[in-house]
Amino acid sequence: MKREIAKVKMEFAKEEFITKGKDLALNLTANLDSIQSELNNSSDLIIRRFGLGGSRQDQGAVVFIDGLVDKKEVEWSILRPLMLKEAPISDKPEGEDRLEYIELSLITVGEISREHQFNRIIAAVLSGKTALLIDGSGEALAIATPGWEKRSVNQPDSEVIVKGPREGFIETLRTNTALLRRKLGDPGLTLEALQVGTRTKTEVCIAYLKDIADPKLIKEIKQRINRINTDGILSAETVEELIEDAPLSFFATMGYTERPDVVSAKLLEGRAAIFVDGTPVVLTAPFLFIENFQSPDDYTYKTYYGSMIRWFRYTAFGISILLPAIYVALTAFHQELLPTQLLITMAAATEGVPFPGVVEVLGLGVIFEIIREAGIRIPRPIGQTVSIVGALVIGEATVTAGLVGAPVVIVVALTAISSFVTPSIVQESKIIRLGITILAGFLGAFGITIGLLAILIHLASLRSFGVPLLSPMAPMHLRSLTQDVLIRAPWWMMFTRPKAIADQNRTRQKFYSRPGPPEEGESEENR
Amino acid sequence: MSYLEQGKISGSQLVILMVGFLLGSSVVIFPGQAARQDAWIAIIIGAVEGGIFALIFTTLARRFPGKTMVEILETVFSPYLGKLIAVIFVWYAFHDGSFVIRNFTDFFTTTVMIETPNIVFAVLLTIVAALAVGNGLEVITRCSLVLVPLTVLFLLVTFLAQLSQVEWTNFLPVFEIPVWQLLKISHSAAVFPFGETVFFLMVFPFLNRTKECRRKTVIGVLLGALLINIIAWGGIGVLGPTRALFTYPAYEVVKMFNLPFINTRFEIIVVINFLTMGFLKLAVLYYVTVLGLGQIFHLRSLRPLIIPIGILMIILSIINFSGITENFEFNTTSNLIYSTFFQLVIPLITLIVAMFRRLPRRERGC
Amino acid sequence: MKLQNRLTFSILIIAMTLIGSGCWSYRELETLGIVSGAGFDLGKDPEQVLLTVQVIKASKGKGGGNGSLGDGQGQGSRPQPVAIVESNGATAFEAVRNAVSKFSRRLYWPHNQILIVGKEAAENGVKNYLNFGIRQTELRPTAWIMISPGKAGDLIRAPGEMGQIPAMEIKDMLQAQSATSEIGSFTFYDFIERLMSKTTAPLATQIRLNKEGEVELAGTAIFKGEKLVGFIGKKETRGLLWVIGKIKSGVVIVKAPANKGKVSLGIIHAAGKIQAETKNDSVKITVKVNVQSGLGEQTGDLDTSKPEVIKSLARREATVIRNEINAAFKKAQELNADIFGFGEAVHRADFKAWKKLEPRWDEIFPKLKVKLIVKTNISLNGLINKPISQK
Amino acid sequence: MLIIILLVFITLALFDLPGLIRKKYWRELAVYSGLMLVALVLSVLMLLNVQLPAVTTEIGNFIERVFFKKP
Repeated sequence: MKREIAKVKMEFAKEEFITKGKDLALNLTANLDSIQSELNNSSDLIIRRFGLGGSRQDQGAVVFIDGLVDKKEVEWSILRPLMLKEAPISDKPEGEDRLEYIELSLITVGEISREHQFNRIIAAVLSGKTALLIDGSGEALAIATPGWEKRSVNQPDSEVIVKGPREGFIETLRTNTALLRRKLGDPGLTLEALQVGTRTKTEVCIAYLKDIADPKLIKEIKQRINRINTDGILSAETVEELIEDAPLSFFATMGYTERPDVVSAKLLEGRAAIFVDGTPVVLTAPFLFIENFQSPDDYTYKTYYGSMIRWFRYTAFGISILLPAIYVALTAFHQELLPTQLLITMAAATEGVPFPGVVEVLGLGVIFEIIREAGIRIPRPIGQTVSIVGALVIGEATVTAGLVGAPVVIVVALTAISSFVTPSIVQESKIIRLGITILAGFLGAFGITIGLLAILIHLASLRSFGVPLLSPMAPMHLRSLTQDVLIRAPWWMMFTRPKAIADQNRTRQKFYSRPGPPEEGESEENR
Repeated sequence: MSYLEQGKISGSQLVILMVGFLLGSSVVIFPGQAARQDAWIAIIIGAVEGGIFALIFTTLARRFPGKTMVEILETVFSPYLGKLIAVIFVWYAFHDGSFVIRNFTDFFTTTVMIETPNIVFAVLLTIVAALAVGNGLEVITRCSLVLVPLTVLFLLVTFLAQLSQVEWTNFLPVFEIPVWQLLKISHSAAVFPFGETVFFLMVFPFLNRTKECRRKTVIGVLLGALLINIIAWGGIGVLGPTRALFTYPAYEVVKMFNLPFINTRFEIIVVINFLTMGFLKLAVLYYVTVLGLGQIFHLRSLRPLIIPIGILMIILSIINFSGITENFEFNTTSNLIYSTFFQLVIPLITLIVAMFRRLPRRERGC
Repeated sequence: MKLQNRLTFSILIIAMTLIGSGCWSYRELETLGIVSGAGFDLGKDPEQVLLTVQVIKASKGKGGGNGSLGDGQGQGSRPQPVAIVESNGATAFEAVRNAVSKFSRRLYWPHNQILIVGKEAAENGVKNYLNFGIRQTELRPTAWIMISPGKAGDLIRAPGEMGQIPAMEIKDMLQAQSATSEIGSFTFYDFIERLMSKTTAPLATQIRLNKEGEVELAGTAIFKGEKLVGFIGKKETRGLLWVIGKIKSGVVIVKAPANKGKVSLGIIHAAGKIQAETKNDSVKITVKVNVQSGLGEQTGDLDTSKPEVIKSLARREATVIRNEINAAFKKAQELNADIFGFGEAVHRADFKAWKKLEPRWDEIFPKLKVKLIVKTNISLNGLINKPISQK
Repeated sequence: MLIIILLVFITLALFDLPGLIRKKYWRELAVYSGLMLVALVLSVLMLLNVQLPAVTTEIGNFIERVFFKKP
């Protein structure tokens, strides 16, 4: 907590309009008035004046924001001990040592701090603390009595998995970090808090494992976050866009997740996680392209099926970016590649269709996107009807009306479905698909390959916090490749962390730690 | 260490890049076709000869660690003469690049897309290569790391699929053509593609351990020879005598049969192989040209060179020949001497002069 | 930063080039006339080439396409799935181009299944029909090449029994022949390969219309160089196939000993091998045929459970095969066409001698002595090992 | 057509020139503009289909004249 305060101080040091904040006056009323004026008498600002130790004239006051604090806490642990008669305050001399006495022996709240600067009191009050001011002291107590509404921890809708933990992050930073702590008992787990957003004052927290994560990486992340100079941070994506390596690239260079288990797995691989207060999404860096195809389920399935499903995912990605282009290329340029029967069938199906194949594919793709968007935006129950109407009725009708050929509908539908197999890369795949389909419409297979080459070059040139995005394919690290890319190796074979990420501390476990029953002559201890 | 390229590549990466470079045009035009059923022997001999070239110019590279060919030339000969020779060397890279583009466009306009004007292929390929070159050596290498394994996979798959069609009698009789002619043909195989590895003299200094350039180059040449031989075996075994008819045997081979079960043709795989590998080769040559020119003129950045060189390369590729027959004619006759001059003579002379002048001296300028 | 500039910029340039130039090789499916079979004949005057092609109509029966599809036939009769196009030209290539003037669509060759050449045309030499085929990248080398004693056009016109695409049916018929191995199937490519070597005689399947007007495959057409010189029947064809090792399966019928009916042997595996050796330019050819077969059926009550009976059957089978081969060989020598590729065998064996022999091969081949070794072995005798006889 | 060529070259120039001028890379600028000029001239010549020498063929002929003593 001390460190956070220090950070807050540092943060404020950057802002000139508060740095000329004055100290507290000795007069209580004056202080309260200036607090009120500073907060423009907001209706949710509550100032409760009272007398210490049952004395008549008011010598103290608590200041807090209604809704941010737990009222019971304030009443029981602050007001009660101070106001009751038996509290021997009156015989304490006025001023700081009286306040000290209160802090030390009366207030029964865990987190408490002394402040003498005016603006700091304000900040504390605004961040859900209760300020205790007493007459005749140039200092005040900032008492943490947080008690605002929060969502309960449950499975995130975006990342549903079959086996494995069901909990997901919520909007409150502390809860999220607590979830992470519960997963990682290692004392090396470090949480560094920064505050960004000159007006939102959003708390951003970098989490990493000290002896695993690359110090340079952490330094880099901190520098980039401190470089942020915007007035408001409302979501993790904002932070991502403000600190990522290739802002203009349409490939993501940072990972995101809503699951504590995923975050802890990534931390264990030597990555760093960035929590942003007010959003359940947690960013992870550095990011590898391959992570788009890794799902937490891979690691809960047995290794064979895990590897198989991963290859299905690669295939699905291939389909989602290539299928329309391949369809166009085959039907418009390379008919000789189709089996004769299939060619005849397709010729029959597209007979008399007014538009060329490219136009059909692109148009239908656009229509599909519109339907999807509509299905998402409007309320759930209607949404499903919309998607059904769109998909079935429109699809069927266009074919029967002879506007598009049946194969095109199949192609577009298949593409759409397989593009949702890898949710984290769905945006990229859409852009790529569009571009490559157009290229294919002009130049067939040549166009497709040229497009893929251009994308490959772009990917190869991308880095995420100094790590090549295409690693471990290029530059190639066979160990990492065989552990978690080509196959999902069984846990007892994942000896090392990815070389590209955690190079200074790679060993995860003893080299050959294959489980099995004890062979005779060897006892449980020495194996 | 040149300030124009900060990238570092490892030895194994160099090998893979080199294999891609060697496969470049050979994916469709495997060398030594003139030797009919002895083509594979010609390729092996050619690879050995190319390996000898490699030994010579890697000796040169190891003598001047951290120096590209241009810098070596400028130190060995006087700056002016050195510059002159460097210009010739760079011209060779440039010319070779235009060759790649030309083969490429010819292939596409004769096989897959006849109606399309070949300038389109040239322009698009060059743009992609320019992208790679603009991103520097590391990115080219990474692309090769992804592309070469794929291509090798495709090659092996096609080869295995062909095995059912191979008629072993097509390999007989062995050593039919007289030895002298065989040697001539294998020399043509040596200068194209194996000897072309001489261009890696511009790349060696960026190895993170320059000393191992010799071993890696030899390995690369041998691997490349093996893969090209696989293509050649397919061509000989399947096509037999008719191979002499075809312009692109490797393409015809795959045309010959259907993929079992799904009964579809997949000659497009050859096209894609050629496209990717041709891209790699062009990218390397393009890069060598740009880097060399930049070092000759002591430029501070390579970016301004990329676009003009690209345009010029396309233009040269068009005015290289008036027809594809001239292309093959040149490859089989005068190229033998033309390329040998750059691949063997220049490095050898440089090495000898360097030894004579006891270069490099202790004070290492660069 | 710079990189993204470059990327976007290059994409822009690509777009410029593409849009500026338009799309050339783009051809919609429905603009193609997919050729399923083609036939070459001599035109009215022998200088002309008469091309008859069979173009597939994408019928709405297939693929559940939409309604808008006009096929000329009336609704009542089943519509013929192909259209026939005829065109003339000085060369084959020109004939193909001229077809456009008579047909709404551009002929699309890669899916051509069969290539039929009429007798007269073949006798004048087939090169100028094939040359275009191999130069033009569109025609596939795997198309089947056939020769018809009559006009090729009639065969192309002939409707298929199943109402399928006729060319497809012919192709299936051809591939089904491997059951008897009495018809050789030769691709366009095989033909060219044999044409390439100066001595080996190119071969093609013989196809004709029988009296009922049905398409039937009969034997093999033999070329000398590029000219058709004659046909051989099914028996000789099989003899030929034994030697060049193209027998997949088939049935050999032998008379049972002590005339106990016939026994038909199913071929399980057959291998033919040609060995040549030359000493002071006298050629010695040895043909080895190795056949494994099993008892298929038997008429009469021969007890097949005894090994010696099986042996005798094998011996008889060997003689049958030898006769077939000899017949083929005799025919080949009459026509003086090296259908077996003995010449190439010599070439492989020693190419120095071949240099001298090759020009004189036409004199050598007719009086060539061939040593014929046929090894047969009956390994399986079916589910029963005794004849069905009431006792 | 000529217009298009010119436009392409101008766009390409706009892509590199400003950076060079901003950084005051005069030598690079010289090399760049020299090469671009050559490229422009050549492409214009090709556009007006002037018969340019088939470079490689010429090289080949030269070599043959020197080494193989062909006329």
